[in-house]
Amino acid sequence: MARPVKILLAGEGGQGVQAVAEIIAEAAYEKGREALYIPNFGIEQRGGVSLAFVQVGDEPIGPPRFETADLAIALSDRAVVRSRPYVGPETTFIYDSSIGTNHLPQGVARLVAVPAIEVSKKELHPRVFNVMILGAVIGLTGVITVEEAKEAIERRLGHRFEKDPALRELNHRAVERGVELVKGKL
Amino acid sequence: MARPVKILLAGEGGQGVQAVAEIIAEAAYEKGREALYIPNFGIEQRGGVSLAFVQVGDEPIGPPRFETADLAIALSDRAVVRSRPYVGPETTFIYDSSIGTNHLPQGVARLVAVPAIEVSKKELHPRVFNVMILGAVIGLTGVITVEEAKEAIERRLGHRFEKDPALRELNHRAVERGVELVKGKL
Amino acid sequence: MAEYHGITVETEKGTHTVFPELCKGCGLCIAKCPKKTLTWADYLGAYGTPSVRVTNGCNACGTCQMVCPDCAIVVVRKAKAR
Amino acid sequence: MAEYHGITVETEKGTHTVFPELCKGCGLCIAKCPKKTLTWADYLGAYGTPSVRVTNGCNACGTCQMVCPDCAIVVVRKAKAR
Amino acid sequence: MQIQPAMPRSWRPETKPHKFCPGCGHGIVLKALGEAIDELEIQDRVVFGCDIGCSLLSWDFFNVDTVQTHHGRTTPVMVGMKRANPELIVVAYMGDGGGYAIGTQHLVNAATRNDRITVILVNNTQYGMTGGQMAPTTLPGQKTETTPFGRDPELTGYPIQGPEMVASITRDGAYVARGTVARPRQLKEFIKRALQNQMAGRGFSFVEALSTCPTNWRTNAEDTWKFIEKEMTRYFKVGEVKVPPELARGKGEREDG
Amino acid sequence: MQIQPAMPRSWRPETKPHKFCPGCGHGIVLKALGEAIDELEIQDRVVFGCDIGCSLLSWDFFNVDTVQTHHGRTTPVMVGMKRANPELIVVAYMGDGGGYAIGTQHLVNAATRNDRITVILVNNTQYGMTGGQMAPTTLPGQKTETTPFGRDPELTGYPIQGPEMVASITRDGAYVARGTVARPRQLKEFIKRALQNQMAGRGFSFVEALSTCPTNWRTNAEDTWKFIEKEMTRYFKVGEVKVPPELARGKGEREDG
Amino acid sequence: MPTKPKPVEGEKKVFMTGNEVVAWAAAAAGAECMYGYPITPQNEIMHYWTRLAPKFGLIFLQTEDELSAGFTMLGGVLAGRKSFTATAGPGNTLMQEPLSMAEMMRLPAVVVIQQRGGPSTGQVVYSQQEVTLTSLGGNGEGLRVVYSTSSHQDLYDYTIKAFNTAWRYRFPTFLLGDGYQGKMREPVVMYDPEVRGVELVPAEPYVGRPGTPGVDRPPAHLRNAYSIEEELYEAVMELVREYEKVAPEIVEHEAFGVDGARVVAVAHGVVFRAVKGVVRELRQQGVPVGYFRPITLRPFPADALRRVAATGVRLLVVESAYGQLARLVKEALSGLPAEVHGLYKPGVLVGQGEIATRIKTLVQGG
Amino acid sequence: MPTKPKPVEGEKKVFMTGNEVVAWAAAAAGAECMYGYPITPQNEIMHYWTRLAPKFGLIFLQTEDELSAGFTMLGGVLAGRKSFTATAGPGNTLMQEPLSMAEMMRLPAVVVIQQRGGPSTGQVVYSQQEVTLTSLGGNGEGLRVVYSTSSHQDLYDYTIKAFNTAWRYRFPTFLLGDGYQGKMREPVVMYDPEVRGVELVPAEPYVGRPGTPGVDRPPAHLRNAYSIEEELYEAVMELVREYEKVAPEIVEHEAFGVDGARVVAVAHGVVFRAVKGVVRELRQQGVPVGYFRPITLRPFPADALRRVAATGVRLLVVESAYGQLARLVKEALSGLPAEVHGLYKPGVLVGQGEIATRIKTLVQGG
Ligand SMILES: Cc1ncc(C[n+]2csc(CCOP(=O)(O)OP(=O)(O)O)c2C)c(N)n1
Ligand SMILES: Cc1ncc(C[n+]2csc(CCOP(=O)(O)OP(=O)(O)O)c2C)c(N)n1
Ligand code: SF4
Ligand code: SF4
Ligand code: SF4
Ligand code: SF4
Ligand code: SF4
Ligand code: SF4
Ligand SMILES: [Mg+2]
Ligand SMILES: [Mg+2]
Repeated sequence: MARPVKILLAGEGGQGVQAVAEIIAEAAYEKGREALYIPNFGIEQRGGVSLAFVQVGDEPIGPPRFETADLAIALSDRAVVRSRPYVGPETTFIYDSSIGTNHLPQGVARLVAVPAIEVSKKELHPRVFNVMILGAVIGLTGVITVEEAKEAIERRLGHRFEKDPALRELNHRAVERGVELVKGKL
Repeated sequence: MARPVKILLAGEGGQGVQAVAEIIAEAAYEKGREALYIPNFGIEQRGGVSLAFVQVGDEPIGPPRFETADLAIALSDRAVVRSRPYVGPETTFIYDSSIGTNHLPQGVARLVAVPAIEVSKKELHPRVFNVMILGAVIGLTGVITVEEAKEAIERRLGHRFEKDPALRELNHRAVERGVELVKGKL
Repeated sequence: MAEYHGITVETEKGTHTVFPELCKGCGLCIAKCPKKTLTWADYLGAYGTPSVRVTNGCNACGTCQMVCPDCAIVVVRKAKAR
Repeated sequence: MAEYHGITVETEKGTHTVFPELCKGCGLCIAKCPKKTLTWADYLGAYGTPSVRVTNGCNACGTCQMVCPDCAIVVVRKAKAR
Repeated sequence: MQIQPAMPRSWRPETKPHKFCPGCGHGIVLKALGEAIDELEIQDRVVFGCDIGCSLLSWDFFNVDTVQTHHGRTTPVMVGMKRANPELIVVAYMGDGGGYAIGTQHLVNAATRNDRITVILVNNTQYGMTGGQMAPTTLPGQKTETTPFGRDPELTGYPIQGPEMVASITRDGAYVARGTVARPRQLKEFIKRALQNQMAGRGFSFVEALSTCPTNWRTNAEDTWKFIEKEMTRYFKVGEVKVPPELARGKGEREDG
Repeated sequence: MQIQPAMPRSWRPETKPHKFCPGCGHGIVLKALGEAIDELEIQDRVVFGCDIGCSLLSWDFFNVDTVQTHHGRTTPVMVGMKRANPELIVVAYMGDGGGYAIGTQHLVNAATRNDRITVILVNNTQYGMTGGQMAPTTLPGQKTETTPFGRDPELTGYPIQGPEMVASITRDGAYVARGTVARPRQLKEFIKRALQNQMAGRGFSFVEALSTCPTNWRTNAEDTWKFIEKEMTRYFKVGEVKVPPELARGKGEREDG
Repeated sequence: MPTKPKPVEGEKKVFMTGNEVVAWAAAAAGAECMYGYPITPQNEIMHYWTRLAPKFGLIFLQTEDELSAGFTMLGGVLAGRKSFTATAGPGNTLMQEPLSMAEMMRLPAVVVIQQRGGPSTGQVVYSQQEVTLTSLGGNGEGLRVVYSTSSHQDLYDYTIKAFNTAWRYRFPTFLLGDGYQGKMREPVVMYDPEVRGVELVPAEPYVGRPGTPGVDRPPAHLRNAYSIEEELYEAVMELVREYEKVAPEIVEHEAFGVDGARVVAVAHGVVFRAVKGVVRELRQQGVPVGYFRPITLRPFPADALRRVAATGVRLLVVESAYGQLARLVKEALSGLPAEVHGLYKPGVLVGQGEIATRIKTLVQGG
Repeated sequence: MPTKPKPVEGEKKVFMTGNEVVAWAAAAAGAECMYGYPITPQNEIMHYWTRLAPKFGLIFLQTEDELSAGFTMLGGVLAGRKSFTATAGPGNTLMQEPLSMAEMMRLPAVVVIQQRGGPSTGQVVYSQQEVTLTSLGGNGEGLRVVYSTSSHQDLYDYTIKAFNTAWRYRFPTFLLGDGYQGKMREPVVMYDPEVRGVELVPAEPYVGRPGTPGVDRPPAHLRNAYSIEEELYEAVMELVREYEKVAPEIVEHEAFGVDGARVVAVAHGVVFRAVKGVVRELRQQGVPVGYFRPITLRPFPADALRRVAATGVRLLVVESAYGQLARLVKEALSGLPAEVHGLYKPGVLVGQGEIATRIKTLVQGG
């Protein structure tokens, strides 16, 4: 049985990882693939680390949570810690290079730092930080194409882009920049 | 295993069958025998037929309700009806001769009418009607002696007898008259 | 519908009917009658306890009927202008 | 007990200290300050969002301290008679 | 045919005499309700819901569709029913235990939401069905099975003021009154107005009825009347507590029985 | 050591920053409570009970013995505790859902019995913890997850008047007030008086605190203040509702923050 | 209500959360009233329902607690509307009171349970710890139907089926999901049941039928309290007989690879998804393993499972609870010498790795 | 409270109702608080308790419902007093909410259940239909102790034991009786536990211990809500481990004539009295029959029953419920080829005649 690609995204409340997860899953679904996305949630309304489990494949997806991610992306120190139970020898583990963390997992397939926070701040805008992350995921996994990602963004934010076409431009650049960021990192 | 004597008393709310049952059970207990008494009860506070299940024996009593009474006493038409499930070929079935009833059980060991209501009204006082019934039970079963019954009555009503010794007398006469009523009926 | 068998007494001001089949002998009517004209009867009520009956002096005010929880009394007042 | 690292600013009327470790950046203090002297800071608070800092004009009224749900502000008023 | 009993048309004769004890006030309250139903000609639209408590004994009392529910839960059943079919006129009938103890949350919230139902709550100062325990309505000093030495207000407070509480959380559309079986005509009028208020779609309608329980009070008829007329009224004020402006101007003024 | 935060002594620094959202009024209420505990010097005798609702986030908030209970059930837990050991000063801390919806029967009956406990109820006009559904306190027109088109008073009534309801069912010993996190000093004073009333053994003490929930209101700081100060006070009157005569004469007069 | 628009026309594939699926499915099944009280993780069912309400003329009330949610629901049922509620955890505990009334009075009703961790407040996320409570809760004999779902398609299909089962057989019917199912998104095909030939059983009013009671028709006199023991005995036995009569029509399961298996894994809900993947993969590798999934937990597919167990396999019950499904399995297999093993993880999803390991050990006789 | 007079001094034989026995036994066991809500058939426990209260300095509160009764009880426990409550039927259903909190927080508590007929309001008299609810109720794993009594002597002995079990092991403990036991009168020996060498386990306060929290000692921070799945998993598994560790110390049963028996009747409560009489009589007549009575329904005496069943006997479960005890029996016997038959009479006492007939049929292989 062909296994689905398993992606874990982890970040602080405001970092927008759930939106990224949803976009990926939905885009994959729209493209006719099987997809499943589930956020973590707990007792607090805010304040905890936000985890998103995404799976994309060609056969119906199994359990909603997986034991080991193929790709894990952690965007803060606490996120690194919360991601570790889902990381194994097959995992590509991506983290933002700006976070000072002593908790990086050992024995993973690949451990990759990307300067996403910095790049988004300097080159683009902090508000499209998560779109860059989306680009990075695409770049690393190919679960959806850049085009499909852009369409999915359009479905979500199209009404806003109508008023502010520059925003569309910004988002597109962010996806592409995200792909670039991880190019050659595998 | 020696079986206990099983007595069912059934009457209308005001006829005092529960007091009779309690006196018998308690007197037997005081005398060192095994005894168990349980009233029936239902949803209504008042208005239903009152059933009392009494068992007296020499070994610990089994289940609190029995299937077939050795002695069943029914003091109203409705009481006759409610008693019937507990009556079998071994049962001595006593009913008051004044109640017009078409529901008398068939195939019992003995079917005995006693004019308790009439006698209590005419010779004694309606309020000691149930004491006469007590006497009748004693007369038929011998589970306790007349003396023991009198002692049990004394424990219950002694404080009232202090003030009104004639009442004691009346009660004693009622027990005795009850015994007489059933003499030779077995 | 069941037919009830009332015991009707003609009073000065009307009729007073008691239905022993319905009467539970609570005595609320006796206690509440402003004229104290109700008393225990020697016929028995629904639970085999004494029912009630009207005696002299009833003014047909209907209080007993009104307070009876079991609808066991009907008081009919004679039409005035007759 | 944990020691907190406040950022203290001397104001005309006293001192104004913010504890970024405690500040969640809700902005209640900013909105409530009668003098409108509070503003977003470039240091980050507990959740990685901007904290706050005082600017000119603070009258050390203590409102910001009082309404902060996280005890992230301490305002000390200079003793008057000194 | 001889003279027949003056039972309300909406009563079900087949189940009479009813199951309440001799002298029980429930019978008087249900007579008032029956007469109100007759006078309003709504027997075909009323659904009667009775609680667990002695009120359950009325599950087959009326020639009216009837649902016996759980202890304290008649209010929500009737709320759910009314919202599902607003054409029905629903009556939730319960004791003081059902309404003021186990079902308080339902009473308070139905009142707050201004649900278009009529609640009739029988206050007999204790738990009748279970053999006479304290209720939130038990009078100071009153002996019950769980206050064998008399209710001590220091320990368990004073009798709850139910209609007053309902009034405090309702707005204009609500009708709130306290009647007594000692004044059956007034009680009927209150119940009628409570039903009319529901029929007009104005809002929540609540009638507390002071009622007798000779069985658990262990009173004879004389003392039964004394208790309800003299003792209970020291703590419970009889009368209308809240009347919607429209209803106040309308017909059906207060009459004393 | 540098200047340190002015946390109440009874707060537990190890668990700060606390678990409430940015701008949550719970923090302000609990600061008021902490200060009241400090000023009354009762940290060693207070037991803090928190409900399920965002109040549960305070289960390790204080250096005070704390019990987190079930949704709506903090009142009975603290009642049982207080009756078992009257030396304790017990505080039942809950939301408007816990107190006015699922736990109404407990609130009403503890009040009626005049239980010597202090209830602090945080009114944030909706269910914070579960993501912002309607509460009995939701304002007319207010959008919540279960009133997506705004609360319609025709369908679900007007916001419940909690302190007024409690006042209607309590007698002299009770203390009842409504404060707001927009006036923290006054709120602290109300809480202090509520605790003093319990300490004096007079009776039930109840403080409703109007509070903010920027997360579910989806408001920025400006609008958060506007909602609590302008919108909420249209329906909820801030002030003392019932003051025992002894307390009225005592110290601790009302101060505005 | 023939004039209202249909919530779902024809057939369409969508990608949404399970809670949203349930709201749509209930509307598609002809439900008209939802009465409920918020609790995570089922809240969104209410949220979606309130948004659908004005469009499709649906009724909603947020009640003061779960007791009220359950009893208002029964009020809606009595009035003749298909009514339902949704809850979880401690709310499910409370829901047993109204549901026991439904059982006694034989009222239909649909209750969606999105399990969370227990006991007590526990956690708000996920578990399978409400199996016993949902199947057998209350002071009675558990005369109810419980469908356990494991995918969004199940949520849709069985929500529709639950309404039909409840109204056809008049036993309260539960849809047992969990927080993961409620909150996750996956594809699902929604359809108008009629398009698939599924006829919707109509709801009839229990009260307020035409005519004046006692004049034109007998009154409805519905009760749940009985005065004496024998009276209740008769009533309960009547219920039991009816239940046992219809149970074979209701019971459902799904099995794979059980013929010739050495080990059969038994699981339901999302855990079944994990088990299914593992078992299918192991089968491909030639490991003699199968699975058995009870779809109805109550009535339990005992006969089918007994047939499987009678072949001498070892059973491995896998669940996110401490032996709750296993208890049902063991009861069902009474008298059979089948070994029942357990892999119990209360409140957490069981990992495919540990399932595989455990199965392999059992296959090897360990 | 050493200055208070002892409720029961020395030892004495009395003749009273079961509810009165429970009130005395609780007082003798050192219970100090009873919080309760009226319900037939347990009311008289409260009635007697309120009459004992002033004499022995006992605390009582009649609460607004069973939820409150359970939660006030836990408040009393937290304050350091042995506290208990009593309920039945729908009250038992509601009681599961507070009891699930006790389970999660591992609080001791004693709950007396006098079963009545169910489901729903049912009847107020008698049944054994609260076995499942009492043993496994709530949204969890049923981590509790249930003693089933069958005589007044049991009521006395096991009430005392229940308090000791609860406070020793800190699991909520139920005393499962029924309305017949509550209302009947029979002889019983009451005694001061100490006279019999039974030491009373003391209660300790959970809150309000000496010293200022955070200064002199850590604060008590007691909770039942967890944020993530794994956290709750650890907590529940810890409870399960503890429960399984102490279960062998708690479990109790009684058996007779099982060696060489062809049929073993399994029963509890007052039904056991009927079974006992029948079995002893049949044994005297030479019929190869025995009985097995679980005294603890939770934990269930599975090992002991398995030993009996392993001999190849046929089991007959007799109960005033529709297979609730049988379910526990079948679970316990998982994997054994023992036949489990049932004689189920929900809500009515099972007659000795029908028990005898059924046993004889089974002995003869029918
Ligand atoms: C959940 C539940 N708890 C308790 C009971 C027992 N119970 C039946 S009636 C009743 C009290 C009835 O008192 P009230 O409501 O005042 O009605 P009354 O009988 O006085 O008219 C109680 C506690 C029950 N049936 N269900
Ligand atoms: C019996 C039960 N029902 C429902 C819930 C779910 N629940 C948890 S918190 C909450 C509402 C909280 O609202 P509120 O009491 O107003 O407190 P807030 O979060 O707003 O401070 C609900 C319904 C629960 N935990 N237990
Ligand atoms: S009030 Fe009615 S029931 Fe009572 S005694 Fe009078 S007539 Fe009979
Ligand atoms: S009608 Fe009036 S006066 Fe006549 S008996 Fe009745 S109450 Fe008395
Ligand atoms: S109020 Fe407090 S937490 Fe909020 S922004 Fe100001 S300092 Fe930070
Ligand atoms: S002390 Fe007063 S003036 Fe100064 S920043 Fe705070 S609120 Fe503003
Ligand atoms: S117990 Fe009291 S309330 Fe109940 S029926 Fe009898 S008199 Fe009426
Ligand atoms: S959801 Fe609202 S009430 Fe809850 S912590 Fe956040 S802001 Fe406070
Ligand atoms: Mg009452
Ligand atoms: Mg709230």
